[in-house]
Amino acid sequence: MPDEVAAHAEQLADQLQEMILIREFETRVSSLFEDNELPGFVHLCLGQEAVATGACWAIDDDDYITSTHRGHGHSIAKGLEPDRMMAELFGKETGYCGGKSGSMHIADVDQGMLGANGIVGAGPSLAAGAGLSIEQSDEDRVCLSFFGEGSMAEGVVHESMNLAGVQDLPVVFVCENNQYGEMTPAEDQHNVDGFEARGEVYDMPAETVDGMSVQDVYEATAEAVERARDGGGPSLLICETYRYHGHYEGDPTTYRTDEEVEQWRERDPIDTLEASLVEGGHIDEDEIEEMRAAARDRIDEAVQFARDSDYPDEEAAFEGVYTEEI
Amino acid sequence: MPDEVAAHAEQLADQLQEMILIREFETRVSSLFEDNELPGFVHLCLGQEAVATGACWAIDDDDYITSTHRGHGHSIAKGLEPDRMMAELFGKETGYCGGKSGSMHIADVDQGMLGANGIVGAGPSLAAGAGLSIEQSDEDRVCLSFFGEGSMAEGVVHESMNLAGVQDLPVVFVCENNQYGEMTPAEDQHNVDGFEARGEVYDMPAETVDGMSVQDVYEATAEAVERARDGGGPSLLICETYRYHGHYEGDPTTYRTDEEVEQWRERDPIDTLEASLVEGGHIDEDEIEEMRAAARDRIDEAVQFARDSDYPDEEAAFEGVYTEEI
Amino acid sequence: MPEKSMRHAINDALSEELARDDSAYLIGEDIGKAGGSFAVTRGLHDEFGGDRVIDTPISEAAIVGSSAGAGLTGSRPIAEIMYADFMGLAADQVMNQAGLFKYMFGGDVTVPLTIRTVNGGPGSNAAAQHSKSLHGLFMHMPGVRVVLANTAYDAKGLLKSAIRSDDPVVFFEHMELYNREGEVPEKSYTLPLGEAAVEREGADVTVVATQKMLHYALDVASSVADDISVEVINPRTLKPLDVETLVESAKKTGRVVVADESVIQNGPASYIARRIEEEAFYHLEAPVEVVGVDDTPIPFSPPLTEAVVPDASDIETAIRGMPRL
Amino acid sequence: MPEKSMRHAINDALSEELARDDSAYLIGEDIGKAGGSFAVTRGLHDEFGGDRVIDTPISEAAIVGSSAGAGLTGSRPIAEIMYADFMGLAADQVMNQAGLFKYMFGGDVTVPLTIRTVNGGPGSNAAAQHSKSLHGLFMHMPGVRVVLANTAYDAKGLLKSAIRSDDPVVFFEHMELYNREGEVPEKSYTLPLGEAAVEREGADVTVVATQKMLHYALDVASSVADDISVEVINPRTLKPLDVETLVESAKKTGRVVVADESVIQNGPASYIARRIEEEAFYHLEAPVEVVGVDDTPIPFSPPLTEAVVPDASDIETAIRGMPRL
Ligand SMILES: Cc1ncc(C[n+]2csc(CCOP(=O)(O)OP(=O)(O)O)c2C)c(N)n1
Ligand SMILES: Cc1ncc(C[n+]2csc(CCOP(=O)(O)OP(=O)(O)O)c2C)c(N)n1
Ligand SMILES: [Mg+2]
Ligand SMILES: [Mg+2]
Repeated sequence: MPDEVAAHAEQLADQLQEMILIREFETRVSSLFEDNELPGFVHLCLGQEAVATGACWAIDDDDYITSTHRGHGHSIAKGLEPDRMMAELFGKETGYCGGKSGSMHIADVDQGMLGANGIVGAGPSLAAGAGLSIEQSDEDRVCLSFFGEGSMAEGVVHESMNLAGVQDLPVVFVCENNQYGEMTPAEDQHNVDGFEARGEVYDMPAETVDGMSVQDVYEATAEAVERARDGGGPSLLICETYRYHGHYEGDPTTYRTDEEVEQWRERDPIDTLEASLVEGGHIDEDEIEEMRAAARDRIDEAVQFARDSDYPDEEAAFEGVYTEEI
Repeated sequence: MPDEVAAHAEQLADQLQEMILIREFETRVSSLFEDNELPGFVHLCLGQEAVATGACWAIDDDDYITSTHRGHGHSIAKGLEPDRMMAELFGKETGYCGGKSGSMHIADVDQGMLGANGIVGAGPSLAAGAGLSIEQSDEDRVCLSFFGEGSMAEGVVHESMNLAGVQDLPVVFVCENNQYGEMTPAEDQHNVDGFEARGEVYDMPAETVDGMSVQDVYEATAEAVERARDGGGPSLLICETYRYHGHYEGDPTTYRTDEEVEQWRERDPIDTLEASLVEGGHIDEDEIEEMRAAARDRIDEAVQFARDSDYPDEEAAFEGVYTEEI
Repeated sequence: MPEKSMRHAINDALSEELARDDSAYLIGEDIGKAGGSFAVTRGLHDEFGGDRVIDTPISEAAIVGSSAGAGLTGSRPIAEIMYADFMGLAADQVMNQAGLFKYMFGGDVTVPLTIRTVNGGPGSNAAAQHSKSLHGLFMHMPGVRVVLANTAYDAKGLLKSAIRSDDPVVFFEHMELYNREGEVPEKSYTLPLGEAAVEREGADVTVVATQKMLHYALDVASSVADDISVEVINPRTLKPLDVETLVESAKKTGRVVVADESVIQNGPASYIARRIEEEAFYHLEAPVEVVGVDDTPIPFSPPLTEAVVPDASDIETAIRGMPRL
Repeated sequence: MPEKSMRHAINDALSEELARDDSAYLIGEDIGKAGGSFAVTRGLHDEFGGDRVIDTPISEAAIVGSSAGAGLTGSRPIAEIMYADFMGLAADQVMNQAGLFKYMFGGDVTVPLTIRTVNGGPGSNAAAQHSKSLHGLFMHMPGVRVVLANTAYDAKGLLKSAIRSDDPVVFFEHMELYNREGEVPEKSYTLPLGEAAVEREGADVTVVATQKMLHYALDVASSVADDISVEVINPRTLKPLDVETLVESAKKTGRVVVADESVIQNGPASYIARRIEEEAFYHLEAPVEVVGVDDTPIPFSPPLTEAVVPDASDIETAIRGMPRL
C-alpha cells in the first residue's frame, strides 16, 4: 500500500485537492441551505467524494458522464466550475442552466456532463444513448453512468444495462452504494449480495470496489474505460461508500445510528488519503492546509459570484422550450 | 427414466391427455384463423404444451396464474373450458369475457386465471400483487407467473422479481424460453446464459428446466410451489422450449430454418411422452387414439358452441367500464 | 369544527380505512418506517405493522402493477407514488392494466386500487421533474377515476371514498397544501365521488378552480367582492366530472374562469372549459377563460417559477377581463 | 403523381433521411432484420446495416431513454415504439427526459429525437391494449411536438420534417392507414410542422378530422355535397396546432365538427374544440360537436368495436345535427 501510494503520489495529491474542493463545495452548500439562501432542496455527497473523483479521473474531457440528484461531486469531477454551479443553486442567470435547473438538473453538455437527474434511474438509459452515439460516429469516447444503489431497483436501469450488454456499448456503470435509498436501507430494497451477479445477467464484468479509496475507484474505472474504448463493451462497478449527511439537507436521519456514521467516517476518503500521503512523505501538513485554503477561496469566490449575479429575466421563463417558436 | 415414468404413469397419462387437448385447441384455432373465422390475431403455443401443463399440474384450483399473449395453453391447464375460450376467440357473448377480450386477454379470475396480457412483461407484476394478497390474508396459495424469455428485458419484470425477492412473496416465475421474441432470436436480446444468474440478483432459487418434458416442468414447479407455500419465497424456472408456429398466425418465419424446427419437433413433448408411456407398457396406442378422439370431440363441441353463440348486444360495449355509472 | 392540516386529514383517512378494512394495505417508497417523504403516513407503520404498510424498492411500475394484481385477488391496495411526476414510470400499469381489467375481463371483476400521488409544488422550487400537476393525463384513460385533494375536508372525505371505490382511482394531493389547515369534522365521513362543491356563491363570474388555485380563487373572490360577485366552484373529482353543477353556475353567471395548475395544452382546465362551452354555450357572455401553465416546464429559479405558475393575480386578471361586468 | 401506400411513403422518408444524415439511425423492436412488425422498415436493414437500423430487446423505456441520451450527444435517433399503447412504458422518458432537457439545461442543447409509433387499429380487433389513439397524452407535455400521419403525402413530408426537427417529436402513424394509397410526389419534399391543410373547401360546416376520421370526413363531405357544403381540415400537427387555419374556417362556416379516434375525455378532439370555441366564439352557430370514443376501452368483438369506435356515419350525424343548416 505505501508502494502504491508512492507510485501515484502526484496524481493522488491532485485527487486529494479535488476531493477537498468537492467537500468544501458541499459543506458550504449545506450552510447556505441552512441559512435559507438557496431555493428548493439539495442532496449532498459528503463522504462519497472518492467515487466522483476516482471515476472521473479515469476519463477525458471529451468523454461523457450521467449523474443523479446527488450530483455536485460528479459535476466538479467532470470539470464544471464551482462558480457557475453555485450560481445555478442560487437560481441565477449565470448558472450553468441560467437558473432553470437548480441542484437536481445541473448539466453542461459541451463539457460532457449530461445532467444531474431528478428521476431516479434515468441516467443509465441516457448513458446507453451516449454509447450509441459514440458507436454511430466511431469515436473512442466512453460514458460513465453514476447511479445510487437504490436506483438498481428501477426497471429502466435494468433495461439500459441489458441494452448496453447486447450492443456492447462503451459505458461504465458506476453504482454508488451509499447503503440507503432515501430513509430505507439497501438491504430492504434488494439482495445487496446480488449486485455483482448483474454482471453475469448483462454479460459484463462486474466488480465491487472500495468507494472510500480514490485510488481503488480510479484503477477499477480506468480498467473498465480501457476495455470500453477497445470495444470490449460495458462494465459494472459497485462502489461501497456512505453519505455523511441525510438524504436531503434537513433529513433528521433517524434511520441510522451515530456509530454507523462514525465507523464510516473513520474510513473517510480524504482523511485516509491525507494520512497516507503524509506518512509516505509525499506531502506535508502545510501543503494540505494550502489545499484547504485554496478550496475555501475557490468556494468563497463561487458564493460571491452567485450572490452578485442577477436573477434571470422573467421572459427567460418562456424561452428554450422548443428550438423554434411554436 | 423408465422408472420415473413407471412411478408417475397415471399422472403422466392425465398430463398427456391435457397436452393433447391444448394441441388440438391450438391446431383448430390455427385453421379457424386461416379460414377467417376469427377476428383479430392469435399467438399459438404449439410445442410449448409441456410448460403449461407441467407447471399448472403443480398447483391447486384456488392458486393463481398470470399469463401472456400466448396464453391458450395456460388457460386450459388452469382449468378453463375450451368452449367458453373458443367463444371468446370468436367474440361471442358466451366467451369468458363476453367477447370483450379476445385471445390476448382471456381471464377467469374466479378460476385463478388473472389474464392473458397483451403487454409484454405485465404478468409478473400482477403475480407479485397476487403474492401480496396471499400474504395479506395469510393464505397458503401461490401464484405462477408465465412469461416469455423476451419479456425478461422489460423493466417491470425486473422490478417485480426484485419486489417478490425482498418481500419473500409466494410466486413462481415461469419463464418460457421459446428462443424468440417475435422475429428476433433470444441471443440478440439478452445474454441468454445469464438468465439463471437472476436468481442470485433477486435472492431466489433459479433453475433451467427441460420445457419439452412435462415431468421435469412438473417436478421443478412442484418443488418451487412447496417452497413458496412454506414461506420460502419466490423461485425462477427457465423452461427451454419452442414454438412450432410463427410468432402470430401468418408469420412467414423467415428468421429460422426448417432444420431448427425439425430438431425441436424431434423432442416434441407429446410424442416423446407417448412413446415412453407405450414403451413402458403403461398405455397402448388405442388409448392414445381415444385421447385424441376425445380432444377432437371436445374441441368440435367448443367450435360448435362458439359458432352457435350470439354476438354480444351493442349496449354491452359501454358497460363494465366502471363499477357504478360515471 | 377543529382545524387540521391536509397532511393530518389524509393520515386520518388512511388510518381509519386500514382499521376498517382488513384487505386494505399501504404500499410505496419510504412510507413505512420513515413515515413517508412528506410525513403523510407517519405513525401508520407503528400502528398497523410492516405487513400492512409496506416499504418497497424504488420501483414505481411494480408498485402500481402489483397493486393492480392485488386488487384483482381480493385486496384493496393503497399505493403511494411519491410525486405525480413519477407517474410516467407507472403509466402503463394504470392505463393498460388496472384501468382495463374490469372491462376486458367482461365486467365482473373489480380492481379496488387507490393510487395516492402528489401534484408538484412549483412553489417549492424543485424544478421541472418535481413540480408538475398531472391529473390531466389520467382523465384520458377509461376505467380510471381521477380525484383531487383541494381542501383538508375534501382530502379526508374523498380519499375514504376513493379507497372504498371498487374502481381504480388516482388521487392527487398537492405539495403546497399539505400544511394548509381547514375544518375537518371529528366524526368519520365520506364525500361522494362525482359531486362538485360550490365553495362560495356569486352572481357575476364563476371560477372553477382546483388545488392551490381554489384557495387563490377564494381569496380573490373576497377581495373583489365589492365590485364583482364571484361564485367559486371546487370540482373535487375530475372523472367523473360534475358537469351539471358547473353548467348550472355557468348558466347563472354567464362568465367562467377555470384555474388549474396543469399545463393548458390538452389539459384539465381546457377540458373543463370545453365541457362548459359545450353545455352552456348559449348562456355564455364570452368564451371561458383558462388560467394555467402555458406549454412550459416548471423552472427552478424563483422569479422564473413565478412567471410560469399562475397565482391569484392571474385569476383576478381573468375575472376582470370578463366582458360587460 | 404516383400513388403509394402510407407504409411505402414512410419507408421512403426513413430511407431518404438515413441517406441524407449520417447521424440519424433507427432503433426499435424487430425493425431490423425482420423489417418491422408492420413491414414499415423493410429493406432498411439491408440498405443501411445493423449499426444504423438497430434491433433492441423488448425495452420501451430504454429505447426512448437511450434515444434521448443519443440526441444530446450528436445523434438524430428515430425510435419506433411498436404500438402507441406501449408508449406508457416510455412515458417518463418523453415527459421528464427528452421533453425537458432543452429547457432544464438552459436552452442551448437540442434533443433531435423522433419517436414513430402507431395509433391502434381498433378495426383490426386487437382489443383494448393494442387499439388506442394516444396523441392526446403527449400534447400535454411541454417540449414535445406531436405530429400525425393522416395521408401518405403527409406521412412522408411530415416525417422528414419531424426527423430534421431539433426538438423531440412523437409521430403517430395509424394501423389502418398503412395500406391506404395516396398521391406522393417522386421528388423529395418536406411539409412544415404547424400548418394545417384544407383538404376540401366548403361553406356550411367545418370538419376537423385526423387519421382514419379524415378519410371518413372526406367521404361524407362528398356524399352530402348536394345538401351541405362541408369544409374538411386536416390539422396535420397537434403541437404546434395551427389554430389560425382552424379558426378561419370556423369563422367562415360557423359550424364545426371535430373527429378524432381518441377518447373524448380530456382528449385531442375536445382540446381542438375548445381552441375553436375560444377563438371563434362569437362566430359559432353552436358549440363545436366532437366525435370520438366515449370513455370506453376498445373491445374485441366486432359488433362491440363498431359500437365504440366512431365512423363515417357518426361524422355525418354530427354534421346533420348542426343548427340552421
Ligand atoms: C423515479 C423516482 N422515484 C423516486 C424518487 C424519490 N427519490 C429521490 S432520491 C431517492 C433515493 C435514491 O436512492 P439511491 O439511488 O441509492 O441514491 P442516493 O440518494 O442514495 O444517492 C428517491 C427514492 C425519484 N426522485 N425518482
Ligand atoms: C410492451 C410490449 N412491447 C412489445 C410488444 C409486441 N410483442 C408482442 S409479443 C412480443 C414478443 C414477446 O416475446 P416473448 O416474451 O419471448 O414471448 P413469446 O412471444 O416468445 O411467447 C412482442 C415484442 C408487446 N405486446 N408489448
Ligand atoms: Mg443510495
Ligand atoms: Mg419467446
